[in-house]
Amino acid sequence: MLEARFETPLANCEAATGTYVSLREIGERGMIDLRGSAGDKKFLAAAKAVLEVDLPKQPRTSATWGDIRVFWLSPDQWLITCPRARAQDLSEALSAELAGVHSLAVNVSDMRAIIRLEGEGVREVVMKGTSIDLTHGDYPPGSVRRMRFAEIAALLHVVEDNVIDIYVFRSYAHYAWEFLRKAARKGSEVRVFPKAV
Amino acid sequence: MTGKPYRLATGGSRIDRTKPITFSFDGRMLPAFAGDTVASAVQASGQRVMGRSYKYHRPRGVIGLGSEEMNALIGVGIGARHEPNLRATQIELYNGMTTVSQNRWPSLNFDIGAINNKLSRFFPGGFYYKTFMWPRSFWKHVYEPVIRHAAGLGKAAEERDPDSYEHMHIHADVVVVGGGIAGLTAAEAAAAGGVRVLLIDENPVLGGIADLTAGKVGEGSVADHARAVAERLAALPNVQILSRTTAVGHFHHNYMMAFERVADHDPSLLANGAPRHRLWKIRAGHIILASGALERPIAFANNDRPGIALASAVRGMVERYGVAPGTNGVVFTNNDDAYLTALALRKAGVNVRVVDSRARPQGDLVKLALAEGIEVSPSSVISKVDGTLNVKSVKIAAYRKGQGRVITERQVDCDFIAMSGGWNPALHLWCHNGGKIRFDDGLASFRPNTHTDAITAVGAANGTMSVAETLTEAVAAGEAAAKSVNAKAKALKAKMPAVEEPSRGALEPLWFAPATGGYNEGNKHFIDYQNDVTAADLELAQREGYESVEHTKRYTTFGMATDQGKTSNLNGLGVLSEATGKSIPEIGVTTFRPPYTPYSFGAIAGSLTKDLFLPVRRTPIFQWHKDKGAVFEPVGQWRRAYTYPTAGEDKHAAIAREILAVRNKVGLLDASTLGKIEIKGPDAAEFLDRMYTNMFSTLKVGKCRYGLMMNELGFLTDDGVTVRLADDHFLMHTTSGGADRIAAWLEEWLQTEWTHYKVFVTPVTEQWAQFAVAGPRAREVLQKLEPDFDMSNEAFPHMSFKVGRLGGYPVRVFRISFSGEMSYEVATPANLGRGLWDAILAAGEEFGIEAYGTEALHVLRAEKGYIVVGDETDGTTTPIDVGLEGLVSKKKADFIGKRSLEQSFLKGPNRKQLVGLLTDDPNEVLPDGAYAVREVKDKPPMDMIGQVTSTYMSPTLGRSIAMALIENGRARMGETISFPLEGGKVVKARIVSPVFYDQDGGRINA
Amino acid sequence: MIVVTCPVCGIKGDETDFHYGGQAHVRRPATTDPVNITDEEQRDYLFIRHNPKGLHFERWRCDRGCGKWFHAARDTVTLDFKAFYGITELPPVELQQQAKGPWADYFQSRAKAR
Amino acid sequence: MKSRYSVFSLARNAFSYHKDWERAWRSPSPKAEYDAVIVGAGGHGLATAYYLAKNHGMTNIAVVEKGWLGGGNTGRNTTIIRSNYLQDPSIAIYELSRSLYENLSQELNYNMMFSPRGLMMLCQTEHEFRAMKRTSHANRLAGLDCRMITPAEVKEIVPIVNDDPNCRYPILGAYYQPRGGTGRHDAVAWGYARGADAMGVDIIQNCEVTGIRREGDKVVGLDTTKGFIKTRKIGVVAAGHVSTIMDLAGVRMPIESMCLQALVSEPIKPLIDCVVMANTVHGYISQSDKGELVIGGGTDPYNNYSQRGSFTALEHTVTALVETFPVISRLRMLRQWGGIVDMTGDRSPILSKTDVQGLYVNCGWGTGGFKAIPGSGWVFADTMANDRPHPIAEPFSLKRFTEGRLIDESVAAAVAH
Ligand SMILES: Cc1cc2nc3c(=O)[nH]c(=O)nc-3n(C[C@H](O)[C@H](O)[C@H](O)COP(=O)(O)OP(=O)(O)OC[C@H]3O[C@@H](n4cnc5c(N)ncnc54)[C@H](O)[C@@H]3O)c2cc1C
Ligand SMILES: NC(=O)c1ccc[n+]([C@@H]2O[C@H](COP(=O)([O-])OP(=O)(O)OC[C@H]3O[C@@H](n4cnc5c(N)ncnc54)[C@H](O)[C@@H]3O)[C@@H](O)[C@H]2O)c1
Ligand SMILES: Cc1cc2nc3c(=O)[nH]c(=O)nc-3n(C[C@H](O)[C@H](O)[C@H](O)COP(=O)(O)O)c2cc1C
Ligand SMILES: [Zn+2]
Repeated sequence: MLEARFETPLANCEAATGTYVSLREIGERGMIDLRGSAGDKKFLAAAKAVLEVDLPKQPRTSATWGDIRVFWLSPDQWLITCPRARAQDLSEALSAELAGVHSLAVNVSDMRAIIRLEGEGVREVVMKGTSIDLTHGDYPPGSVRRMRFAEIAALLHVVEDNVIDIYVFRSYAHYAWEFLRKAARKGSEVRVFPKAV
Repeated sequence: MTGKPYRLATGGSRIDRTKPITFSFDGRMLPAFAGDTVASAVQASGQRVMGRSYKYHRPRGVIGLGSEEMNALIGVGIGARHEPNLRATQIELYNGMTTVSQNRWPSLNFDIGAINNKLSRFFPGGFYYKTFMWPRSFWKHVYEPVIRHAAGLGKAAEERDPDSYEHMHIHADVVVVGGGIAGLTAAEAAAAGGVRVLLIDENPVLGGIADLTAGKVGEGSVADHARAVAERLAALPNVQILSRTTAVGHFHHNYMMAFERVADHDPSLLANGAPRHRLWKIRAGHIILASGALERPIAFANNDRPGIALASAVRGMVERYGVAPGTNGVVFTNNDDAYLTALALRKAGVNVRVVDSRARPQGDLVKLALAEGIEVSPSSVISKVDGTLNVKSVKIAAYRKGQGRVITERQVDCDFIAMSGGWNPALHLWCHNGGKIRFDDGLASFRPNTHTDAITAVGAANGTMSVAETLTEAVAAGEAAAKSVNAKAKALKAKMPAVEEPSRGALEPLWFAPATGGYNEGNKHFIDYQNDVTAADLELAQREGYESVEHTKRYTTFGMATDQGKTSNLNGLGVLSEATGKSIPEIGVTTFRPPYTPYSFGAIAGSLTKDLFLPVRRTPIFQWHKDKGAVFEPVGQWRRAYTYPTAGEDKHAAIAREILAVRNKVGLLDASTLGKIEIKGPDAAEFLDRMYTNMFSTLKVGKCRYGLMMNELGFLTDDGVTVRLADDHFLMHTTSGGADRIAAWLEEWLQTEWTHYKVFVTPVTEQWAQFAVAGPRAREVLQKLEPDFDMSNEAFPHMSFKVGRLGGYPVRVFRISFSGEMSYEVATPANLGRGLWDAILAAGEEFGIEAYGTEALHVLRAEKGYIVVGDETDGTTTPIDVGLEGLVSKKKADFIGKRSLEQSFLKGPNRKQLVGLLTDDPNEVLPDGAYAVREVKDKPPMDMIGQVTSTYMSPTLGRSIAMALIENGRARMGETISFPLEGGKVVKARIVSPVFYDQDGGRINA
Repeated sequence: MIVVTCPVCGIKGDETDFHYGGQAHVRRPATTDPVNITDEEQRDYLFIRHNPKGLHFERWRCDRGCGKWFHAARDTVTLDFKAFYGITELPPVELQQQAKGPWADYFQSRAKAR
Repeated sequence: MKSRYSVFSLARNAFSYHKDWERAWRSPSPKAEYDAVIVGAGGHGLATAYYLAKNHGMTNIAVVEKGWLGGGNTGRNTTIIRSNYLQDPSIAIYELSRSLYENLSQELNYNMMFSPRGLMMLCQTEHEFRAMKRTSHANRLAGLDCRMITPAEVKEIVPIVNDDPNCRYPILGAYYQPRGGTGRHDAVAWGYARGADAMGVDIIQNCEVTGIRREGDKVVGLDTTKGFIKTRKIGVVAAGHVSTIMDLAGVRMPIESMCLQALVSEPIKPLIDCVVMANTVHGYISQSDKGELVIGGGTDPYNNYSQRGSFTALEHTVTALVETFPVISRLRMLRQWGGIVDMTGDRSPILSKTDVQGLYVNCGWGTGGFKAIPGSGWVFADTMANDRPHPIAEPFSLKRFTEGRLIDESVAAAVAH
């Protein structure tokens, strides 16, 4: 039988050495794009039935249940992340559960690359490419936000204080990677209100 | 004085005498100390001339103390790292630095261009508008080249800049510009309120001119106080300080740009990874402008001679760098501040006298000077300066306000002059975004008035010249700023230290110090030093009718040099005021524009150059294309493989090989860039009927249909195949370049016009790797990949699709064709794309499969007469023009663009229509974009009837083919038309159907 | 670089996170009456634009954020925003009253129509 | 006639310390009535007045200007002059202009430094390359002297260009107009002003139009900050402010006003002796006689009357140019500014009569009207004098928006300026 061969978006990138925060690709995450109306009770109930967690309704927040995490993207759009192996089943389950409800669930596990930044100063590294203020309490762990990053669109997820995941469309992965490698290069450290807590 | 002519034995708060360094200036090695600037070290060496002026090439020395310097412009570094036009007063020396003077030939002290000075009488302001017109061709060939060669200051680097740059964003509640006592105090007061405070100063050391300011704060000097506040600030967690950073521009919504020179003072940082410059993009809640004031020169005859500097700059040379400006000087002033300079010189052992234009100077500092035995000449001006490369002597004359020329003069020997015409608040940033200013008679200068943005000015920037008032004002401003961003901010409770400072006598404006001989007769009273604009030039502009100050500026170039008139603009207004009898506010100021001081293009570009200049999008197969040696082509942001030449093969041969492989065997194309959009909802079909020109509600589930999209003007913008996945669910394909635009377009209509439609649109372009497997053997190749669906022509006909698996690969397969061959587009999740690509190639090997690129694709489709939006159309082309009338629904009442097709011009006669062309000579390939004419003439103009849109040598047909848009083309089938080419050649071609190959479509359906 | 606030998701960000969509409240004649549109009406719809110096009403999209379109009232001289409001809504009444020239005419005719 | 400018008059005046020069133009108060009034003393308005007087003998006319003459876009543009447009109507007007520029210094006796140093439009994608080839064929058959040049020729003319074949947008060639170039923007306004003034035209500065009076469908005069002026012919030539003035007459315009930015570097020794336009990456550059690099960028996307642009547009332009001419990285920006440009729906100008008798409009030059000043003045004066469109002006009438007869150069050839 012809076996499927898997290759992440950054499979051919140059390793990130000489950086002052660590950079690595997260390649095994599944993603589902879910559309539906936040005002539609049936929709919310069906989504919860499958995901076992309420869809977050507050802008820029996320909700977690076990290995499933749901990002708020818009009043009618969420991004669900899960182990890659579960994505297809989950999206089919969602579609089935949502039959008859105005909605759209698509498995988009391959659409984005995820780059994890870890270490002291990650927020500032990201702020070399975005005008969002990540240093002032508006972005506690769990926050998500879509943004313009360098020259591209990206989604930001603050995982922990010094851990940030950046989601970019797959075709831009190398660009984002190279940008971050340069921004995080040792010797170019820059902090914003470094003494503040 | 030490062995070196001008370095004093002691003093110099900025230099470290234990760290001697050397640097080169115009090839000469000179000694210096760590902490010196180029200005201080060159002056210490005894060299005064540091540059030549723009137009007259007059020798010039240092005038200023910091970023206001307009004369001493220096080039730093060599080769790719050379940077021209830097201000000597701001360049921090490091060991081994290479510096050169500019705009002189052959040398600084002997410059041929100085002949212009001798002829200056013939070059008044704006003279070039009056001459150089005859003979006509001389402008381009003689005058302009000479002018260009003479103009310009330094030289650009010779190679690409090896250093890196970056941007950084920062948000601060309060941004304080300027780290003098005003800024430091305001920052501390704001910080006490618990808000985030960003303090910016362009110098390496905080304190502004505190060290050059008289008085005591508490127990110590003003400088001691500044240092103490700076230290406290440095320890606060909510304060960030950026030094060596210039706030260059203030923009809408309190956006501020600040330019940090990270490594210019220490190139070893570059080697360790630092960017050379960093541009800070600052969003401020409130801005406190504490940018200080700039001292202004006085316009007196030959006031530009090397050895004449601003009084504060002379003071700074002595106190900061331990450099004496000379041995015997004259301080020329109209205010009390310059007396500090006289006192500092006296203290340093330099002989000095004061010339004061005021009748009764009487402040504390004047008294102190008199008490020190300094000779003060009131009611006097300098009426003349002797010396060219150096000041040798001056003439001092009696003066009464308003006097046009002086009568009695006496000569006094001296070797330098320190001048002070008063101080101008640094209003630039206040004005960048429209702040209003008002004239203050006491200062004889403008000061901030009102602003619509959240910004306040304090200290000298606000025209507040006393230390005590500055501190009070700064505390209040800091507290108010904190309160304005955070209502709960606390006030700074610290007690105000007691301030003692000398009383000051009033300044009396002196815009023009008269000389012997009539006003403007031969003497040069420089207003704008760098651009060589004199008082006489300004007056001439007025007389010639260039009355508006903006006209005067442009006619004389006053204020347009690299210092943007920082020190000179107001003097110019003063001169204009005296010449016209209008008050200075009536004359008005020219517009302040960013930047405050020039900053590097490198910093503006930041890190987004080289590999990061505009992103390249890669498909999942990118690496394979690269390894295969593909020639790439940019398509939107994508890089697509154009063709894959093998060793020894040229591009044309490669393309022909790829085409024939598709026609005769099978080819594989990476089509992953095609836009893909999922559209779902009960109204999806109706919605698509609005978006496309043709009907989609009738499409059957499991089927594909080619659709056309217009904009509201009736012009084609995109096309592609859409498939119906379910009753309420579609998958749309768009062109590669159109994917994002079309997704946004659909969203826009749904959100803004048909808001009641229940439709969701989710772009999924990047989820899928998609390949065309095309050619007579395509089915056999896929068959080998273990499809779990029936591949037979009956079960899987043209324009249908399947969802299933090829072995372990989940796929969506669309039987659609852009090549005219039997063709399957196979989509698999992107992360599996490369695997499937390799598998298809392996399976196809026995059938002779070849990867083909975009050029082969384009030829293949042209052979079939398929259009490419963007090639056959150009944004002014309707579907009917390109012969796709059949796809423009007559049944639908409305769709985007329909109404515009009714406009008379779009419906009118003689529109250009798409046709095929066969040249008379089958080996002749018409050039791209060639125009056909109604009638060939000996020479242009000729009446054009249309143009080639696509043209190729068709390997399939063994002859050239072309498509063209020709006036009434469809009615002209069979007609032969002419294309006159460059060099007189005329190519003739016959109009035919654009479908050149397989007209009945048998191959597609095979 | 101006700062825009999305009334849908609440983000406040640089203009580069948003997309400008031109004049607000342009009605597409073909949507309601596809048959009887005159050439002049079509021209007005396609090309004629309110272009005031001062208070203006316009469309924006939260391009890099929630993706939603919304309306804004902005002064074209100071570039200050006066209000952000929903894509299907009219501006706050006080701003309608402040409007001048063609905008004033427009809001009056809307009021009359109701 | 005014005394002539020449090297001799310059020498003569030098001996009297330049005290005897005449005014370049008067500063008159408005008369009660004129045969025609032009609103806006930019290049187009002043040229219109000049040709009304010179070609049509109409000398009882005025130009009213709210600020200082030439202070609008004419005084703030990057001065690129070319005529290599794609479409016939565009070629006709821009080439008329360019050819008038050739002799304008002599005709006006004012050196406007028209400098045909050559202009090239880089081709940095296949698509652009093909579009330029098409334009080159069209231009050749229209009789323009232009040609495609190879990357090697580009490098020879502009040695500092980035010729790395692996860079993001390698140069595939360029479209070259040897007689394109630049002119001194202020001098164009001043020369026309001086010329018009000499024939008796009143140029009234600091005089803002605040109302247009109509009787039925005829104009009868205008209100200004210097009082009412009676006239039966009004030519509105006010660029970015045209909508605000036409609103006063009740005529709605297909115009949006946007801020277009430009900047100059510090002056440096000659570095680039040709105008270069890089349309794919959006940057335009030339070097002025004084040595600054004059750089033009994009417009901010939103309606804007502030005459100040955002940093973004400028940043993109500079980045593009640093990438295209890498040695400029260590040069520095001296000044940036903005101008309020009048953008039409098809990005082509409007030279037109209106539904109101006696009201004419000349606008919509957007980002590219400096090069058109002489030709536009010529045909617009003719249109106003004869109350019918000059044949070259005809395609640019307001009617085209009703008929769909758009002249869209930007979608056709993807080039601005
Ligand atoms: C940054 C920039 C770069 C450009 N680069 C180029 C280029 O390289 N090449 C090129 O060909 N073109 C270029 N252009 C375009 C060109 O500058 C303009 O198209 C051209 O100058 C327009 O001239 P005008 O006479 O129509 O308008 P303006 O010169 O703007 O004159 C209009 C006048 O009308 C006056 N006015 C307005 N309202 C009133 C009123 N109510 N009453 C009285 N007077 C009024 C204004 O004050 C102004 O003086 C550029 C424009 C800008 C802004
Ligand atoms: N004639 C006088 O009497 C006179 C004149 C000037 C100053 N003073 C005294 O000095 C005090 C002024 O202190 P101050 O703090 O207002 O001024 P200051 O000159 O001491 O400090 C201003 C600081 O701002 C910096 N700066 C200016 N523009 C900048 C920019 N765009 N970006 C970054 N940095 C910038 C300057 O380099 C300087 O370091 C007054 O209170 C007065 O006592 C007196
Ligand atoms: C072609 C050209 C060259 C210019 N060169 C300079 C220059 O060398 N120095 C300068 O200060 N400004 C220069 N400017 C900019 C003007 O000072 C001014 O900013 C511009 O004309 C807009 O006017 P404003 O800033 O008064 O609004 C130049 C402008 C143009 C159009
Ligand atoms: Zn939003």
